[in-house]
Amino acid sequence: MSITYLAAIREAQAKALADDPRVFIYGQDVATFGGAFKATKGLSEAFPGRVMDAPISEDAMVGMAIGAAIEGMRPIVEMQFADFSSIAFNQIVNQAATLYWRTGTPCPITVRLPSGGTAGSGPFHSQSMEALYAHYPGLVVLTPATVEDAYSMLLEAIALPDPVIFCEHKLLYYHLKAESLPVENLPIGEARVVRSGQHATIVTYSAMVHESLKAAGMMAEDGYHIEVVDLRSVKPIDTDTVLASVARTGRLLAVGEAFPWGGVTSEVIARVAAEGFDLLDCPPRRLNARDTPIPYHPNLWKAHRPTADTIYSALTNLVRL
Amino acid sequence: MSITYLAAIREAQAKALADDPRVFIYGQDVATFGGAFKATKGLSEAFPGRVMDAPISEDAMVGMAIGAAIEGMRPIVEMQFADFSSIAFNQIVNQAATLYWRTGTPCPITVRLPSGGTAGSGPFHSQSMEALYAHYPGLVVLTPATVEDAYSMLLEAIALPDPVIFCEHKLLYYHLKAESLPVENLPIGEARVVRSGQHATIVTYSAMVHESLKAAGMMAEDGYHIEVVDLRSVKPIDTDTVLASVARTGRLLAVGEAFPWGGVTSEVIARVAAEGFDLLDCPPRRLNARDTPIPYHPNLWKAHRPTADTIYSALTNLVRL
Amino acid sequence: MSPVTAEKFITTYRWMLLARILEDRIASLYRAGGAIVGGVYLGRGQEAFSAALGVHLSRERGDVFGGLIRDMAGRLAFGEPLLDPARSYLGSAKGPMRGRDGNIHRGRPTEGLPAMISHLGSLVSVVSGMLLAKRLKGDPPCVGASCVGDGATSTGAFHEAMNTAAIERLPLVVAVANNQYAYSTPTSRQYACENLVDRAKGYGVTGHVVDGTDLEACLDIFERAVTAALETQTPQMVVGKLLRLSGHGEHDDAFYVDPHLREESSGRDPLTVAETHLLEKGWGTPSDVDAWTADAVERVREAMTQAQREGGPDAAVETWEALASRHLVEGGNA
Amino acid sequence: MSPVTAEKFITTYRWMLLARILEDRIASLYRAGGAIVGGVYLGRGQEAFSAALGVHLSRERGDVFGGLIRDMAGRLAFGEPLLDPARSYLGSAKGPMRGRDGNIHRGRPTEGLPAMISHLGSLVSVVSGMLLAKRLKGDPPCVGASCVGDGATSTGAFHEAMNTAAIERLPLVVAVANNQYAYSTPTSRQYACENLVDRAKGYGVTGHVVDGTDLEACLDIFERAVTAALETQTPQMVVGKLLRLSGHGEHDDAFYVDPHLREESSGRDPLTVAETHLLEKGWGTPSDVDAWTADAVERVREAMTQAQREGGPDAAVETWEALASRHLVEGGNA
Ligand SMILES: Cc1ncc(C[n+]2csc(CCOP(=O)(O)OP(=O)(O)O)c2C)c(N)n1
Ligand SMILES: Cc1ncc(C[n+]2csc(CCOP(=O)(O)OP(=O)(O)O)c2C)c(N)n1
Ligand SMILES: [Mg+2]
Ligand SMILES: [Mg+2]
Repeated sequence: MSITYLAAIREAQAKALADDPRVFIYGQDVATFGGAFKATKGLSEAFPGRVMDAPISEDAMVGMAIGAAIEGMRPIVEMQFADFSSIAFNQIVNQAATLYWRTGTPCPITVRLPSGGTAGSGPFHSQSMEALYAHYPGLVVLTPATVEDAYSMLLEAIALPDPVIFCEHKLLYYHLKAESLPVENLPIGEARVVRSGQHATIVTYSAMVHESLKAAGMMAEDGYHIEVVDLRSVKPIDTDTVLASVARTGRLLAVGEAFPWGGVTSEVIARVAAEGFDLLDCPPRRLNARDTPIPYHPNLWKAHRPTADTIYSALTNLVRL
Repeated sequence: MSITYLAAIREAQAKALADDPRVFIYGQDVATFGGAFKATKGLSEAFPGRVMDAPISEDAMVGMAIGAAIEGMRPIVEMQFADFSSIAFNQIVNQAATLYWRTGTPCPITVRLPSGGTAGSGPFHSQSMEALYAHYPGLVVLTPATVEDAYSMLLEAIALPDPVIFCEHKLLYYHLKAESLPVENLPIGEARVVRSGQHATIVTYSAMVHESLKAAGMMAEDGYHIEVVDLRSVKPIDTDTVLASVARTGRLLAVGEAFPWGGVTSEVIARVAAEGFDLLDCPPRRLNARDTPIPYHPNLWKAHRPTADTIYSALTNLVRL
Repeated sequence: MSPVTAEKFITTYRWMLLARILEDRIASLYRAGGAIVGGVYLGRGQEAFSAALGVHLSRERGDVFGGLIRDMAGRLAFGEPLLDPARSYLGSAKGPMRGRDGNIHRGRPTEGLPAMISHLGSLVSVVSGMLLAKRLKGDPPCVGASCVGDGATSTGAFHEAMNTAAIERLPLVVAVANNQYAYSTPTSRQYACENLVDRAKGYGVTGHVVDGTDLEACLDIFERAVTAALETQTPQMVVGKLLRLSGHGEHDDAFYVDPHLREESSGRDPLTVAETHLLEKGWGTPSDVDAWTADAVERVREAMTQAQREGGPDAAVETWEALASRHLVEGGNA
Repeated sequence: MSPVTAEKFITTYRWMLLARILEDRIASLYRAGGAIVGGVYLGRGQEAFSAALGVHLSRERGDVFGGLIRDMAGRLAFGEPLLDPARSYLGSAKGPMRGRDGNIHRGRPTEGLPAMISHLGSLVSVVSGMLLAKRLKGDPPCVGASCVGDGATSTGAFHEAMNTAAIERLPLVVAVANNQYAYSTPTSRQYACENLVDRAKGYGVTGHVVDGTDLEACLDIFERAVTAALETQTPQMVVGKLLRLSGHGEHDDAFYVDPHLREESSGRDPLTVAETHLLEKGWGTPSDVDAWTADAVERVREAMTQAQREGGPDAAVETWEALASRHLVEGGNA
């Protein structure tokens, strides 16, 4: 058996629907069609009445989910693309994220965001919006990078009593495969050291974990052992695991696919600089996408986001500092 | 003559309307009523047909402004409170911010956001949203802290060919006064050292400049000279001025009123850590609001945001490191 | 439909009276300064429309009342404890929002009283979601009400929610209080249709119009609308015309209100209209009204006194946790 | 209204033909793989409705055509250079978006062709703003068109923009192409009103309905709507019923489309309908049609060949500047 990242997301939803009658799925084209990426394929037939097509109304989709959560349900909202969650932005950050703090009523909704860039998708079908949601109090923001995490973190997200922004990376949907689904896994909130090393630490998440691992492989050929930390969750951030890694290596490169100003990478560096300053042997560095909208043409797109090559050259500079 | 921060904003708009026929103002209750804070008082009478009341439709307000900008106008959009710009979020970050890059057509709109906390205003009338807008490419994000800056930066914002998010702080509206309006001023993009010192640098912006100055005054009594840098513009950030200050003092505290995850403070620290690591004598620190919605009750509100007292104690720790 | 009974009329009138007296008290404390925390926005002029909706909803049936700024009367009629607004306005830590949020935002979401956020229009879909959940859970039929003003109908959130509720055939009663102003903005700058009820057909929902100053008419229309929502399981849109008989908030002298509007029938005070009506019908005497007033005054006095004795929230014991998952809460500053 | 003339009919028909042939070519290149950059979304089935709008707008008058996904025919009819779509789809750096954005998003905002973003509904207010600006500048009267699908009418952005345009009395023609699906979603899950034109009254704008497969009817209705917008300076909403004669995009086999819909009059191919009509009227002969087709094929071949020869954008020379104020551009990575 071999299961993709996408199939893991589907399986997690199938399991949640089967195990918990409070779970339902709401989103555009999620029923008969099975979702734009087929993440809900077959679920409307298997769970009649619990997988519902929504009109093109992201604000109302999330508002409905919040109302249902107040009544004890566990809605999963699928955005057709992460980018369209901008329409639901107000309901997410002001209604869902504040409900528990204001009223004591938990708001267990999971909003699935098909995120990140793929070639030819352009400025409005490629965004990584984790930093926006992480900035607002009251949300949990997850960025699984592996098939196993996609599965187990989605299940855990649905079970959490809080609103979760679940950023799935579209580039991983079909390409990433695992042998089987995990039975146990690290809990949400813990980062994972996916490759250990001694010369520098890369802290990253989502699809950039794979580019970073490639870059680490290239560095190994040059004799450098690079540790790679997959954050898994960007809100909260597991600062302890990050600091422990930097303590081992003394060097930090934070890598993210999002826009450069104020994203996960700056938050990671700010934390390490503040809490682990003495662990650092040289300036921490970061690598993000460029500060323009995400280009549509693959020639430009490839140069807009970090890749194994650009991470490799950043690392090469870093280990020489 | 004595002029408030609010009056400066009104005067800047009056001057822009008088000098440039392309300027008009659009927002809820801005005409007869003169705006919820009276920032447009008298302007609809002085400039008939150029100050228009909008329906409660922030998305359309910004969309209309973008269209007008395409046709060569210079619209100013007033949000009744910054917090309501969440409704216009999509038009701002996806339509206005991408227009120039995608099409080569500039998008000179100014969106005024009455920002920041005041006692008793609660979670939806107190937000500081600069980090959200700064994260997206294609926007200029300004945070004036003085009467002079409110005036001259607003005039410069209106003249810029790009979309500007103009974050005016409501707490400064009535309390902050100057003798006269400036004729010349620092250009947008340059930070200002508002107090010089040698023991530590505070990098801050907007209302927190004043809390920081108070804290610096308290430190002076303890014999410490604290330099205070007012960023003025948070996108772009004048990293050079920040680094020059840290070079003088060796210590950095970044202070902001926004939520703690991924805001201006983390961006500032990430830049200094990366570009000015060797200038730092000790870990950089930051002070933000707490990671909850902004409380309505003054007892809680006062404890939610940084104040001169909490900045003072952060500084006290910092200079001892 | 059953004609409006004396009993129902009087019950509703007394909720209106209670709301008015409470709000008058809050407004005078606000003007005096010091006691009231936050802003004050009154339901003056909207009491008949709001209370007539509130009395037709039933907490026992599982109904939901999604009140807005000017729904003091409706919230109380639906069963909100009088102490909730008293505590909110006076900043008591014992209020339903514990000082974290306040006043018009107060609510008890799990008791059918969702707590509005400021962003207008955004509660309509939340109430809809509550109704959808009840249906999915197999709860007995119930009704949800969501209140909006003329201004809120211009929001995208309102539109998306109305359309979605219509598609899902939810038993939603949307009460549009057209009080002719949104803050200072007259309806001519808010919409261009003849009557907001013209939107009902465009959503495929049933529309109703009513004189929002006339309690009897309001009771009649909301009885119809609530019954229709319950029986047909489809949304109902009720547009009431009335006039805001105050500033937008108590900081606002409403200089911009066209004085002619006060002379029109829709500019009447619904309390006066109701009082005249019940006296004319012989449903009560002037001394009954005096007694009801005295009773309301006393209840308000009690609630306000109790709330005023209670302290405000204490920042030192506040947990500062925005998540129910406590293990995922971050400190934040470093 | 003047009856539709042979000349106008033929002109429009030829734009439809050009759009169809261009899109067929793009679709076949897409299926072959390699040449097309990005996704492919076709206007197949919508050519009559789109082109009939395009021919009634005038760039000289300062009109605006805010086309969407399926408006190849209308854009071309309005005057978009054929090279623009050719270059966009083939990824030429010389396209109007220079490889930064592409395909259906292409535009020339300062030439009356605003460039849509993906977020549905959000262009309607932009076109409105262009019209408002023209009025403020004192430009001669003109018309702006904004195109949306049945699905886009569910967006809050659409609602806010319609309402605002009505308040400002803008000469806006909103063309709603009800092609009965939004991606896979049938209209029963998109709205609950009988006909989307029922919304017109709720906004206080004039509503029109038309058989979107019938070019003559479309020409007639858009002539009326554009004239009315110009003369009355108020928005016009035109709802055309038709069927999407393709998948949502070329990746989609549209298995979910109810086959009965293809049998209905609204499921007809507008090109066939128009061809039959012009032959019947004697406005052209089969050999005229062949000649027009050959001409369109040749024009498409030329444009595509030229675009294909041009290279894609070069990342090394790309400026990576998202601001027109170059001095405010930040580097970003450190
Ligand atoms: C989305 C949004 N924009 C702006 C505001 C600011 N605001 C608060 S109340 C109000 C007027 C509301 O008018 P209406 O809906 O008619 O209700 P009324 O106050 O008349 O009862 C405005 C503009 C808001 N709360 N939400
Ligand atoms: C706000 C928003 N949500 C979701 C999408 C994804 N999406 C792209 S096209 C489409 C269907 C559009 O349907 P309709 O408006 O009827 O136009 P049609 O494709 O039928 O021409 C959807 C859901 C989007 N573009 N914008
Ligand atoms: Mg009103
Ligand atoms: Mg459609």
